[in-house]
Amino acid sequence: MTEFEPKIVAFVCNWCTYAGADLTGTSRIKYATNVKLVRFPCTGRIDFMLLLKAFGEGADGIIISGCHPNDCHYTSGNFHARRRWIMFRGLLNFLGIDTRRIQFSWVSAAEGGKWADIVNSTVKSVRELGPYNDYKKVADFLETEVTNG
Amino acid sequence: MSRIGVFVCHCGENISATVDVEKVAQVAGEMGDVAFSLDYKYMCSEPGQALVQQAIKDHNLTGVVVSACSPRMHEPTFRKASADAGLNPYMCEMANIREHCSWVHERSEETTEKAIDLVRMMVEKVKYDKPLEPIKVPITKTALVIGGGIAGIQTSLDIANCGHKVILVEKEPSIGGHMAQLSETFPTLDCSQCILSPRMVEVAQHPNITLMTYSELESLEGYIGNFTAKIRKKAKSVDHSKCTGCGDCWNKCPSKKIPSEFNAGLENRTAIYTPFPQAVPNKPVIDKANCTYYKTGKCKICEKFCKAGAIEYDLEDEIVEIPVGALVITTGFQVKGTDFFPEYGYGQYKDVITGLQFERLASASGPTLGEIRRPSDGKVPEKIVFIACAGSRDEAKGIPYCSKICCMYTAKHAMLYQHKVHTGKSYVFYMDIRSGGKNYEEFVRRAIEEDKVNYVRGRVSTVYEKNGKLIVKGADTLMGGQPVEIEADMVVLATASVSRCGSEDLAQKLHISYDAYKFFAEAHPKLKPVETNTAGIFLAGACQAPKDIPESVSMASGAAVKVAGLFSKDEMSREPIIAVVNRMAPPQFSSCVGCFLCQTACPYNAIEREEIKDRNGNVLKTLAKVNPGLCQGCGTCVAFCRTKSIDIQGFTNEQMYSEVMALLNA
Amino acid sequence: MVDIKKKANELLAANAVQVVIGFEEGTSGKSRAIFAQDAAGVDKLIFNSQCVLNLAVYLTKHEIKKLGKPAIIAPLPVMRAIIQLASEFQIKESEMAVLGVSPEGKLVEFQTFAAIESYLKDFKIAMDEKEKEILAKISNMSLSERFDFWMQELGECFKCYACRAACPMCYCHKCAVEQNKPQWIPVAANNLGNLEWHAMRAMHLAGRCVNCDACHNACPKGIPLNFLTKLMMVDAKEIFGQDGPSLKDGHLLSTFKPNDKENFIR
Amino acid sequence: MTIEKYLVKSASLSALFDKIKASGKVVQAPVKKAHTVDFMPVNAFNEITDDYIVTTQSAKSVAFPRVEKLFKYTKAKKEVTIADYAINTIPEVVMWGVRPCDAAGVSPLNAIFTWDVDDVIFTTKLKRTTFIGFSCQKSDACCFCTSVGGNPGATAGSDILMTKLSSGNYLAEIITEKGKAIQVLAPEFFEETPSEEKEKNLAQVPIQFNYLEIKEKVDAYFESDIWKAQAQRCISCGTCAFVCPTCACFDIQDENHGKVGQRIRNWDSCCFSQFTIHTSGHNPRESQDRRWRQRINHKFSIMPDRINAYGCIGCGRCSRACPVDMNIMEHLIGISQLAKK
Amino acid sequence: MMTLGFYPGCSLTGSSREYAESVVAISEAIGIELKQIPDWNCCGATAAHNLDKELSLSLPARILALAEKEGMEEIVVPCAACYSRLTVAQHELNHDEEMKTKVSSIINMPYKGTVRIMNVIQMLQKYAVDKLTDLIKKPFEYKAACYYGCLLVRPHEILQFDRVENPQTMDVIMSQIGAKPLDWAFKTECCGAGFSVSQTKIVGKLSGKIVGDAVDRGADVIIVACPMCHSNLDMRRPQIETYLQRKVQTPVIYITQAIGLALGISREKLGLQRHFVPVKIS
Repeated sequence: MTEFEPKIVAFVCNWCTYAGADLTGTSRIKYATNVKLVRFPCTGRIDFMLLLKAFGEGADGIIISGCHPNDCHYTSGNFHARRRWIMFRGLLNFLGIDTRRIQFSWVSAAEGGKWADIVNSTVKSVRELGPYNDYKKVADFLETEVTNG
Repeated sequence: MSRIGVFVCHCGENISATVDVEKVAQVAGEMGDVAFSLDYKYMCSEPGQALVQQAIKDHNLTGVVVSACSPRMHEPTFRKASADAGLNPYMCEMANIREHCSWVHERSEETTEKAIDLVRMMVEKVKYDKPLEPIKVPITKTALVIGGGIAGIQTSLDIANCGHKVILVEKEPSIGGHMAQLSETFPTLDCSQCILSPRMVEVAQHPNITLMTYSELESLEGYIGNFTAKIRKKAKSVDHSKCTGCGDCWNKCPSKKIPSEFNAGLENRTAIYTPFPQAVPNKPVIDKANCTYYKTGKCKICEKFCKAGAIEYDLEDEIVEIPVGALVITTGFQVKGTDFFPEYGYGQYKDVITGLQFERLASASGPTLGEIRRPSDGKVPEKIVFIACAGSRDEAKGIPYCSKICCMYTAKHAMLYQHKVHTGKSYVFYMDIRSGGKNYEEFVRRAIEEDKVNYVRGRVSTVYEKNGKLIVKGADTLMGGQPVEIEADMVVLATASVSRCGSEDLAQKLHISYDAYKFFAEAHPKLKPVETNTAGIFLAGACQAPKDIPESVSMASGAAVKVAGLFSKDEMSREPIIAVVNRMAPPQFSSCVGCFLCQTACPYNAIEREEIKDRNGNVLKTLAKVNPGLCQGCGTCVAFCRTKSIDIQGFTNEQMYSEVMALLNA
Repeated sequence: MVDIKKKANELLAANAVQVVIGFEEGTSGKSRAIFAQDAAGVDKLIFNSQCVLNLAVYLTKHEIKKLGKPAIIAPLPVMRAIIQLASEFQIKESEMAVLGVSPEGKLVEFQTFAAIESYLKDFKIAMDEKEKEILAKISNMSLSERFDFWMQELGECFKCYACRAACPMCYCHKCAVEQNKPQWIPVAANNLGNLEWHAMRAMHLAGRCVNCDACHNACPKGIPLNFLTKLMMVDAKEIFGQDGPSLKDGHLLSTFKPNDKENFIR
Repeated sequence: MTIEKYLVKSASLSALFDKIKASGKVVQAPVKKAHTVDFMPVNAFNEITDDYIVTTQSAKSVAFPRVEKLFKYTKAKKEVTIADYAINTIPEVVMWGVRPCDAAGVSPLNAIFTWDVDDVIFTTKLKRTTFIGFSCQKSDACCFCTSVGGNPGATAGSDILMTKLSSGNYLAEIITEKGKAIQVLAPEFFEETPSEEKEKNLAQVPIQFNYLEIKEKVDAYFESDIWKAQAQRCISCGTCAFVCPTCACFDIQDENHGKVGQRIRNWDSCCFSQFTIHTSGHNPRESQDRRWRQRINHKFSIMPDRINAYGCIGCGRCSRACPVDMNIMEHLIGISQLAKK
Repeated sequence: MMTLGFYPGCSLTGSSREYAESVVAISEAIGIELKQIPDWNCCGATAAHNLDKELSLSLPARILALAEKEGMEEIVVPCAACYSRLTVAQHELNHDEEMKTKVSSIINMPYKGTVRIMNVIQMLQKYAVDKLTDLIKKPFEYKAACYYGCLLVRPHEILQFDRVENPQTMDVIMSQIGAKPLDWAFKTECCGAGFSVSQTKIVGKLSGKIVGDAVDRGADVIIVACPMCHSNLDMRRPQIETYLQRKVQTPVIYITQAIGLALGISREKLGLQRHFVPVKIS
């Protein structure tokens, strides 16, 4: 049976993690193809709703990464993001949404290796968790029709 | 309906090796709103860019997606090409299928699939791109140079000679930096003071340069062209307008036991002092930490003896606020002390000194007036051992990099010693000699052949003191690794050049990044060595990485021309990637409800309050408004706004939303 | 209630205020809002345990503002809502008079919002045993149990937005839900649409909810959606030490501390 | 057809239910849920509750659900293929336990959905639904069906109307062909007609006002301030519209996911502030009193004029569900007491 | 009476019996009973880890497993080589689960790695330091050159004991019993170790330098804590003297013997008579 290939989207900040991923490229460090990057000017720009939208569109895992605290190109974008993630992660967990599928990290422009690590380890852990069927069932827009109530 | 052109690059075979570029171009062609697609070997080449321009004209494209390398690399290139072909540059996007795809995956079906997804993502994004015009921002044509070493001096002079105002800020009482501490300089052995002092005087007298010594940067606000710098001018307790620099005060000052920073601790100085005779400005300051008056309230001898009445004990630190257009950081480096080396005695042996201390010994204005004498007993050493790579290139000590200048100054030190002590014998323990500059190798050969310096290729394992002698235990790898033991009178460590301590605090004040060793990070190691990631802030000299004087000077001139280039225009156009608050018909005027939580979140306080008034002036609503000059486009406010009333051009909500949708829906 | 009515009539008589916002008898024992503009109206004012609607929701409605300067009967939840609204620049001290009602039902007069805030210092928001027990019950469920529990509860929702309408903090005249470029929240009242709506609502109330339960009381389907905002309040208090509204110190999500604690970022 | 009356023993009620269930029809009946009583598909008789005055939500969901997929579409480069609503998959449904007021609501709702274009989905669903009504034994302060032409035992809209008699048995009135079809399933349960009077076993709902007067007063007082006074406490949520059996406003949305998507119809309410917003940002009904006036106006003036059906059947659901107790009966009484102009 | 585990190793039951005798003697004096690990085996020393990794880990693992079986929490390992082998093995097994299970199967005994391994100086620091001052009968007033050798302080990242370049722990204890420790440069220089047998001339030179420097700086006695160091500095004295071209009669004793003397324990009980260079100090 072919192995389950998780669909993972990564929300990354342009100045650090995106550049870090570039460095992973220039250093030719191989990693899994499951992860695709969406570039944001800063982690402060990442809207928390996008996490739910991603799961709603069938993502099995999400990586969110940006500059280390104090390294933010805009000085405080990552601080705001961190506080936002702390609250939203609490809410998601309370709602029963599997926060193990969301990997938060700080990756600087010089940490190409760390980026490859995070991608590979997230793909591995999400592959072990399997497809996010609970959420796919809820998000199955084509089928569910509400007839009662 | 948008008409999008997709251009897939082979990048030689960097991309086509693992991604089926023809398939990507073909599938891209079938995507909705894509009017044209092709793949080509070198998109960023002249013919490649011409292809894009031709396609824009032929198919009157409303959007361009170049799928090639990272936008951080060639986005400006293709945006300029699109602009030249008549398409608004901000309608051109790049899909990163090289660094994020072809280079990091093997050749496979999935790799091509991923490349197609990345292209689809950008095609969806381009649909929501809007034509944008750069923002015009006025420029303050004053430069702020932080650091008064040779790099700072050169930068200030170059900028000032272009006719712009320069503020040169130096932490120490005098400019000159490390170069002032040197005796002669390699490879020409011309005396450091002789070539430096005229430049220092030129800086002091230059009409366009305002010199602020004994001062530090307190804080920096604003952005390229419109910075506001607050400088803390530390209280000198001496009124330099009255002081004539006669020196009575420091001759009479009773507290003489303060190790002189300038002489690297080999000599003491008084509480009221000028660091060295050729100091610019050549007027003293009072070191409050060690002055008896400031500690106990008694003494005041300097005031008594000052004929000009220039001593003013209760002068306060002064904070000066200056608008500046650009900054050049030239804060330099420092060397490790001998206490950093347990194997060489933890710094307890007086005659184990650093290269900088040797410079002071060799310097005519130094504590021994140029004679090489042992700090312990003042005798002229008969035998000196120089140890190269002390701390540098040493993983265990956390300094894996090469400090670049020690090979050269060690050869110079050995040569100077041989010139001054003809009967002396000098040894240099080295791993490799790195003398890559102009006339550098010849200089080292001269030291070895003419001045008979014994170069021993090997490491020194330990140095210990025995009956007044320093026993140096090493090995000579060219003689079969045979142990070598030398009874030396003095040992000079060519200690590692490291970043200034506290450089990360300055970096955080400037919002520039720094590397793992706290040297300031250049924007691009090869292509932008003098710029930082923060527009308007440039680097020169050893604060970016260890380097010698010629490199520091050329880097300084490089930074100066960057600043001059910025100041050559009256106003600067800035990327229009900034936030905008939406506007609507009355009575709502905007979906913004004026909660102003975004105002507190904005790191650049770029969000102001705008009062909407009716005809007879009473305020109907107070809404948020973005100052296009201040906004740097970080987008924190956008993700934060509950009513989604504020959006970043180029990274709008619709675009980010459509990108995520495109990625997850094949 | 007598002293409150006397004060209300005084204010109306002196034209210090033009309307008194309070509670009156409703259908079959329920209480409802009344906008008394004369002595007859004031006479209908009542205050009992049934008065759970948060009257502060009316302070931001332009229809009510047109009635002139209001005096508002303010039990604790309304006071807290007033402080939060003031800190978000939606209401001003000069625009209203606040007739506080202490937990014992006594009239407490406030001249300034700061006075209200200091009065609230000794009535910190706290959840009673039953609320804590329910919150614990949900939290102790396993991940999938919690997910099923919420899918079941939120499945009842038919997006009448009564929770949004009743909440004093939801004063935005064009809510993000009504955004369609992009369509952040699906309009459909199916599982996905409800989950995303209630998640966003809870997130938008992080650090702003004053725990007045108006949202739960307004929900025609009785969904325990107030426990989403209660969780946010508990997290805000435990992790960031923010308990209750305040005029000066910044809002939970618009400020930060460099050493905010977390254990999940690599 | 003329109404045929039978007696159904209370004991045989559950058997009748099983017979209907056995015939393969989907049966929806009032079920006691955590916080509400609502129509849910049921499999066994014991799931059904009779401890309710009216269900929280009306029975309109059977034909006009809160979310309905009109069609699915798939986009290719050049053309779009559409998969229409599978009309044939609409099941036969029996709405068991409908109140007479609910049943009375079906005709105005149907009038809206068929006044110019037949809404095929709605009408098909309605055709395949059989309403087995149960007369009201109890009523509360919110009920006012008698004031708008209905009564606790009205047969209008039901296919079979069961009225519980003091003996515990039920008077079953077969009203329509569809009712006949149910009776045919289990004729043995429909014995001879009882002698007892039906009216004695019905709830007493006092008449509060004459709805015929309401229309002309509403038209006369269109510009008056009564609407402002009445709408002061309304906080413009959508509860009243969504629980109302005769509210039929909907909002069409296209949900797109890459190349595939669907067009869905969702409930909407005229009380939402953004209901009438124009793309320019102008909103004809800017304030809540305008919207409240529109609600009353539409049910008591526009519908009678246009489609000759009153849009309110007096079930009182909107008053019970309203978070701020906007009691519609009270307001209608207020309007009816206005002086004639 | 505190009991600690005790692992003598081959030297302390063979060529350096006096080290074991003195350790046992001073332990009794400070109220500690040393209980040998039953059926202990060789620690593998340098031979094992040059030959086979699994062997070099299994031998120490068996010793530690036996100690665990006996319920010992702490064991004293006077010989520097054994101390180094045991500690390194425990460290590696704690960081490599796979190897840990493999080794447990090789020695077919459960191995947890919970035992705390102490060298003599660590034992003295923990249990003796506070009692020493008042137990001293006759202060050991001599100028002492404390020689640490190599395995006692290296590899530092694993042993985490004292400073690698300029260790001080023996000096501190010696000054506590009245001695005047010298600051000299050969504390951790190599004594020639294994060459003692195969290349005795080299040991003569290396150990010669060590002894020479100590004597030049006026040392009355050289203090060691490792049987290998002792044998090279003491037994190979003739080769040292030929290297130094002069007679050198400065005695070499174990730190435990010096402490024993200070506590007034008899010279025979401390095994002082077993040294090659006669110990003339009392």
